[in-house]
Amino acid sequence: MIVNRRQILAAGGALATATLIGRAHAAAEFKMGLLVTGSVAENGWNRLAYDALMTVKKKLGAKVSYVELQQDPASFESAFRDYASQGYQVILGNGFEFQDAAVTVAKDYPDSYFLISSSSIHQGKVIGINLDSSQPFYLMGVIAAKMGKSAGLIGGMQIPPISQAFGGFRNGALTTKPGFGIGRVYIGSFENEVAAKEAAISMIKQGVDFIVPDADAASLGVYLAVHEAGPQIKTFSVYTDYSKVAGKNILGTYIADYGAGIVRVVTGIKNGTSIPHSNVTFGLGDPDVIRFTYNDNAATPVPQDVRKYVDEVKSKIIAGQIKTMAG
Amino acid sequence: MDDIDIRPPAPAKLYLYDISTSIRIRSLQRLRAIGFPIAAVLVALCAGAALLAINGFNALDVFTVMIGGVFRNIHSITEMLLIATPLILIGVGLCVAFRCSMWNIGAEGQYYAGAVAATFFGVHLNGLPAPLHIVLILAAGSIAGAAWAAIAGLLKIYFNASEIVTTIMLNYIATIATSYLVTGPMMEAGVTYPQSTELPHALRLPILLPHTRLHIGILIAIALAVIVQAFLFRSSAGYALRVVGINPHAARYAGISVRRSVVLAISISGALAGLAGAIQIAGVDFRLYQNISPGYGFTGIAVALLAYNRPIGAIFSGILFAVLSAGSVLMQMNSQVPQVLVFVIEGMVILSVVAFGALGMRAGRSAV
Amino acid sequence: MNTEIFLKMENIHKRFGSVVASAGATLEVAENEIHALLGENGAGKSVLMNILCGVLAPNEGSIVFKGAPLKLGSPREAIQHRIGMVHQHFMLVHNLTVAENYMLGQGSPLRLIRDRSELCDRIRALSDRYGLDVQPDALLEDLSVGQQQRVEILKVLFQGIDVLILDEPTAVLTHQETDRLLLLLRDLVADGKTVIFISHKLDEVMRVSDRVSIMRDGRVVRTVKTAETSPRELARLMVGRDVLMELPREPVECGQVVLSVTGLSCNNELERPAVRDVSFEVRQKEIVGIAGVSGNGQSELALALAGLLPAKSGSIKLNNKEVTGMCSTAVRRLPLAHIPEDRHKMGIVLSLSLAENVILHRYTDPPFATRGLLRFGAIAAHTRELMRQFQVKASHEDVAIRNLSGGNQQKLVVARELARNPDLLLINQLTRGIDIGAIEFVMQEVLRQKVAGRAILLISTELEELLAVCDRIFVMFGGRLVGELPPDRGRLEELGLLMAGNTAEAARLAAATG
Amino acid sequence: MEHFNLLVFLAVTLAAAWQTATPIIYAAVGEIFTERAGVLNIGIEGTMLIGAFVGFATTDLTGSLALGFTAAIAAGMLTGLLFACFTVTIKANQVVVGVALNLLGLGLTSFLFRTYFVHTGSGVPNMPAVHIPILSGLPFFGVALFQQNIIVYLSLAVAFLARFVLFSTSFGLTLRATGDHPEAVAITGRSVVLYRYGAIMIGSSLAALGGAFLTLADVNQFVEGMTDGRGFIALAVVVFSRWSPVGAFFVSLIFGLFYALQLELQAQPSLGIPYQALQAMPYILTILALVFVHNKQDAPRTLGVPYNKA
Repeated sequence: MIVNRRQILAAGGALATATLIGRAHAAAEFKMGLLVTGSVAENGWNRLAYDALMTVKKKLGAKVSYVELQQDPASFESAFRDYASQGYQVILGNGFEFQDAAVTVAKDYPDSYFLISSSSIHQGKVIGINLDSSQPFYLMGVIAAKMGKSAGLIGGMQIPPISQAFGGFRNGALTTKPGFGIGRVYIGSFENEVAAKEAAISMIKQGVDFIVPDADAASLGVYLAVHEAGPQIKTFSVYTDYSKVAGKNILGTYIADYGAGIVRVVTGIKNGTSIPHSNVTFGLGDPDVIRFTYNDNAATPVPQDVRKYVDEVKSKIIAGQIKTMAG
Repeated sequence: MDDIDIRPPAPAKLYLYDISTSIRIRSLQRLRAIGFPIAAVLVALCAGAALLAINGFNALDVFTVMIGGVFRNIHSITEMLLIATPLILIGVGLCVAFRCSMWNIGAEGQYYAGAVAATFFGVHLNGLPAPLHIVLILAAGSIAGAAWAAIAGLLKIYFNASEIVTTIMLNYIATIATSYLVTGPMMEAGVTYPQSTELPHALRLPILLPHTRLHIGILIAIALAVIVQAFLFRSSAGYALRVVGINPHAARYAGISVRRSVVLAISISGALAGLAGAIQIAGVDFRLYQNISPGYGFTGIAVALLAYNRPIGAIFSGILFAVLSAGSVLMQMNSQVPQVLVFVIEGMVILSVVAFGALGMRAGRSAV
Repeated sequence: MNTEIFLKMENIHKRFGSVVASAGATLEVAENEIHALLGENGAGKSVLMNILCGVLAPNEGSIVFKGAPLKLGSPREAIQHRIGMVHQHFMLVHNLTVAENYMLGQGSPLRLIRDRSELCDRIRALSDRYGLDVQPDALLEDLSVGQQQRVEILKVLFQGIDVLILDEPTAVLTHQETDRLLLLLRDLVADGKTVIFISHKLDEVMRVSDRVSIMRDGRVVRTVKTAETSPRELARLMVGRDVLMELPREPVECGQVVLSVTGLSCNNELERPAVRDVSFEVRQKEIVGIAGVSGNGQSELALALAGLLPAKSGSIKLNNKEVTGMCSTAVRRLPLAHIPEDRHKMGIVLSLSLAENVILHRYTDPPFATRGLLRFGAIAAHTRELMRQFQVKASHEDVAIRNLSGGNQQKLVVARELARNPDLLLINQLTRGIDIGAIEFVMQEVLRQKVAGRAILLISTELEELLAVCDRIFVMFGGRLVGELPPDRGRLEELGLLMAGNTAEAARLAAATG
Repeated sequence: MEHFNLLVFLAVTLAAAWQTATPIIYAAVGEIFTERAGVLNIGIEGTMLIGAFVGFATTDLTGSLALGFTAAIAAGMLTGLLFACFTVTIKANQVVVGVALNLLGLGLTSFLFRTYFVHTGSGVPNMPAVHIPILSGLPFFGVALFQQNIIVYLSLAVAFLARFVLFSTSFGLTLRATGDHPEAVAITGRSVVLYRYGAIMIGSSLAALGGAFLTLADVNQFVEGMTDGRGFIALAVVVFSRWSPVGAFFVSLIFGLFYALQLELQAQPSLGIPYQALQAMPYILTILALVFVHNKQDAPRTLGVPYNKA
């Protein structure tokens, strides 16, 4: 169902003018702001952050607001400042590029917390929040190396979350089977599923039997290609459940619930109970945020011995004995 | 724009000149210089308001938040001026290109080129005294922008390749190249973020107002607007550019090298766009990212056109668009109106500017 | 002629904004005659005829045709009433074939244009009937101007018209082509058509028309039977006074050679040969004319001399100094002045002011510019001085030059070019598109310059202009100088033959008369 | 085995090329109509975006692809009407109006998308592939070339239909004459203004259809600025094809081929070329196309020049 901004506007149209001109409100109201570059209407990282914001609104009853900024680092600082000056306690900047501006603004607004997605920063109340996809991707790499001939990775663009995830995959696979072949393509877009499909097909032609995408909406093209190629080609469902598209090919599913993680952090801040004392990284040790499950309906499900091995690896990762991003 | 239109004059005998017609011509010109831009902006704002109203927003509230927010305190005004700086610089440059009938749609790419060069020289060069180093950074940015623009100019004169298409393609190439540089050769060492190393503190542009980010870039922009205005209308070289823009045949006859003027004009506009990029790096961003422009190069077109290609006018139109742009963030923050509304208003401004230009031209013709 | 009125345009007014083009013109044309419409540029001939063929709508006035009032909303309606016009600028599409041009706008837009053999046959038949030699399959851009005109005339005839209007049809033709056209007009009348024929050339009007209407200032001042008038009378009616195209000329001794051209060849913009092996000299106190129909290399010759077009071979010497390969700025400093062919295209910048136009070549020279900056005071003073000397009528030197009449614009161009006391004055089309007063003024100025010691090269398509001022006339055809004649009206026919490229015939004629 | 792989490679690449080229083909063929009538519309990029958005929104609301495409074409016509109003009636500079149209297209579609689609995101049903009987069973090329969706097939038909209309009908004859010598058209009683309006609206609606292809038959999602310069590439295609619709079809295919190839090349890890270099290929190719084909003679004579009646 379409929900448009009119509802949101109705909530605080005239009020907005008042808050803008007036000083920060009393701390009675808990407010959280979100800054993204681009649009939250598109599927992808911004949508993930937006959904997290909405979860905070629902679960904590917070007043929320967000701004879809242009791709302009110069505008970040004043946007942070605008929220902070209006008394927002938590402001989430969705992307590492927000960290410099947050650090600058944080000096002037000691009452606000600045959460930065995909960042490992920690400076006072500027806290990086990272979804460590390299951990589940490490597991996928292990499985691929155990079960397959060679693997192909299809990424949207070369940005930290994706290159980290791919690094995890590579480490997992190469630790398990040194010399395991891994190809990689960046299609240069998060929505061009035609390119993703095309890239997958050309990899399959080259004899690759494990293909894993990390390209937001464009990933669908990969699952379509894998499905059409037949059950001998294997893949994993990443971030979203694609088993409807390629149920026979998907050996496992990695689901990330960023909202749950954010709610956990924000709740801690709001109640003053658990304020992060370092940057936050969600990994396999946070099952409410990152989940990796097997698909038993696959044409060739992951055999029990492999699962057992994977479980060992997983506990080592959680225990910190394996660094998935090393190298 | 009106200068580009060449029409045969009407027959002779009915032009009876006297003082009053002369005054009429002049007052008409004045009307066009100030009245038309204001009218154009009003029309565009009305269109924006209509769009808001249709989609269920309270246009008056939205605009109040927007304007009121921008001018709520010194700090917010300086933030607006920060946006105005690149817009004025790019707009002023485009005045030169457009006056010479070069349709440079590539200021965006030239801005990137300038930013890349500035970052490169800011990060990789050591041992220079800071003031000199800053000057060098800005010069490098200007030269890079000029060179990037000159590609289109040279392709135009040697291969008759439409500068409209080539400059747009160069925009894409510049952004893709920047993306390559910050993920590859220019990426900050030891970090996984696609961004360059930060510029040393000493190389930051001097701040004008303490406790704000307002740096001397705005003064550079205004000074350059005045200088370029003088260049266009008071120098021999500027005269030559304008003649080429209005009538290349006459320029050739006058011994003006059309090819040189064309390349010069687009290079000047590129240099100013590149300078804008360099100033942004040295004054605000301090490092290079994959995306560093919210479309300054395209808004700059609207800035120049609204100024009717007069550099001094670009100061005012640049500030106007900066107000819209700065206000749009507050607009979304408080009313959840998508910020991209600004693009709609920019497009409407250009349309009303050309409409008033064309209609005013006709009115002018029949009045004289 | 019968008593019923065939065609009458009464009290026609037409205004464009505040410009009055037709001020109550009344014209009566009889059936089956050749009616010439004579007048100077801007007299309102074309406007009146454009009203008759439906292109323009009059503000006032009425038309009666074949006894009934005629209201025309479009050229199409005029064609339906069997009135058609051959415009001065042909209404032909260059990237279509002749047949496609004839199909243009005919029938439903949804009609297919596949089968055109029947159409081609009809075109050929009609072409043969009048001996027009039109090939229906030829692509327009491949045809010469003369051929295009025949295509245009046939197109109008093809639409089945009774009244044919021709707007200055001979302006682009050679002497011989003109003869052929005039014969065609006679044939058409013999065939029952009525022809209205706009011209400002007295001799053609005298030769071919039955009656002449003379227009002046938007009105028809008189209609006379051609047989009962004389060129002198027509000329007087045309300008409202006696014109003496014979300007008073004092015999002057030529001085030393200023311009010397030997074996000059150059290509046009499309890299095709345009000037071939041209050699001539111009001396001080001498006006040398170059006659020719447009497009025979004169434009390129002028551009080459002015340093605007590179020479392929040969040499150009100015004051005994080799200038071949020099850029135009360097040539001008020698000094050479150049009044270009197309004023609006080259000579001036319409939207700039008079003052800015005056410095077109001198925008870097002191006193108009010092250290790269323009000196507006000096520029304005100089402009005002030129305006005074050359009687340029304008309120202020800051108004855009587009607001001036063609004559005043040309006067300013001439003034500008003479201001630097050139050794050589290169003129291409001195009087094109300007009024008679201005023509006389500039021509006398040219003669004064000659007496003052300048060498002058006058390139023109107007024989009258050349005959009036030149000391010698070269004829240019196909890029070559094909003959040299004295300015003798008695040898007009020879001139015409040379201009048409008929050198042998011209030589025979010269031998017979000479 | 080697040649088998090569054939599969060729077939797959060709199929991808055709699909990628499809929006460019529509935009370029449309622009040929517009330019043949003497009007330069550089606003087709924005028009494509409008088509993409309107098609997406309509299909999202109604669930009907047919309605989506119809609405996109209608929106294209409206956009064309706006452009024509400014360039033909008001006689404003065509380049400037085009620039404005691009800004408007980007701004308006993003504004509406963000306003109304903040909570959707599932996408719209995609256009199904049509298997052409017999041909789709051909080895290698059957799957690649004859199992595309109908809009892809139609792009070939549109190119040939455009050629037929332009060169074999009286309408096309007049349209071409309008770009070459508008006065000659006016004198025959046909309205130059009407023809230019028509040509612009045909061009804009085809561009919008090309845009709608992106959302409805390619990606099944709307993404801001998703045309990514395809409208501008179409402008270069028009020059390269010498204003011939069938030529534009094949030139667009070349561009599509480059899109497809750059992905193929990236998948070869041994090459070691930064992927951005490959991504820039289509844009570099566009510039090269303009450098190598600089034919002024073939351009309509009055391209970009407003028509002044009488």
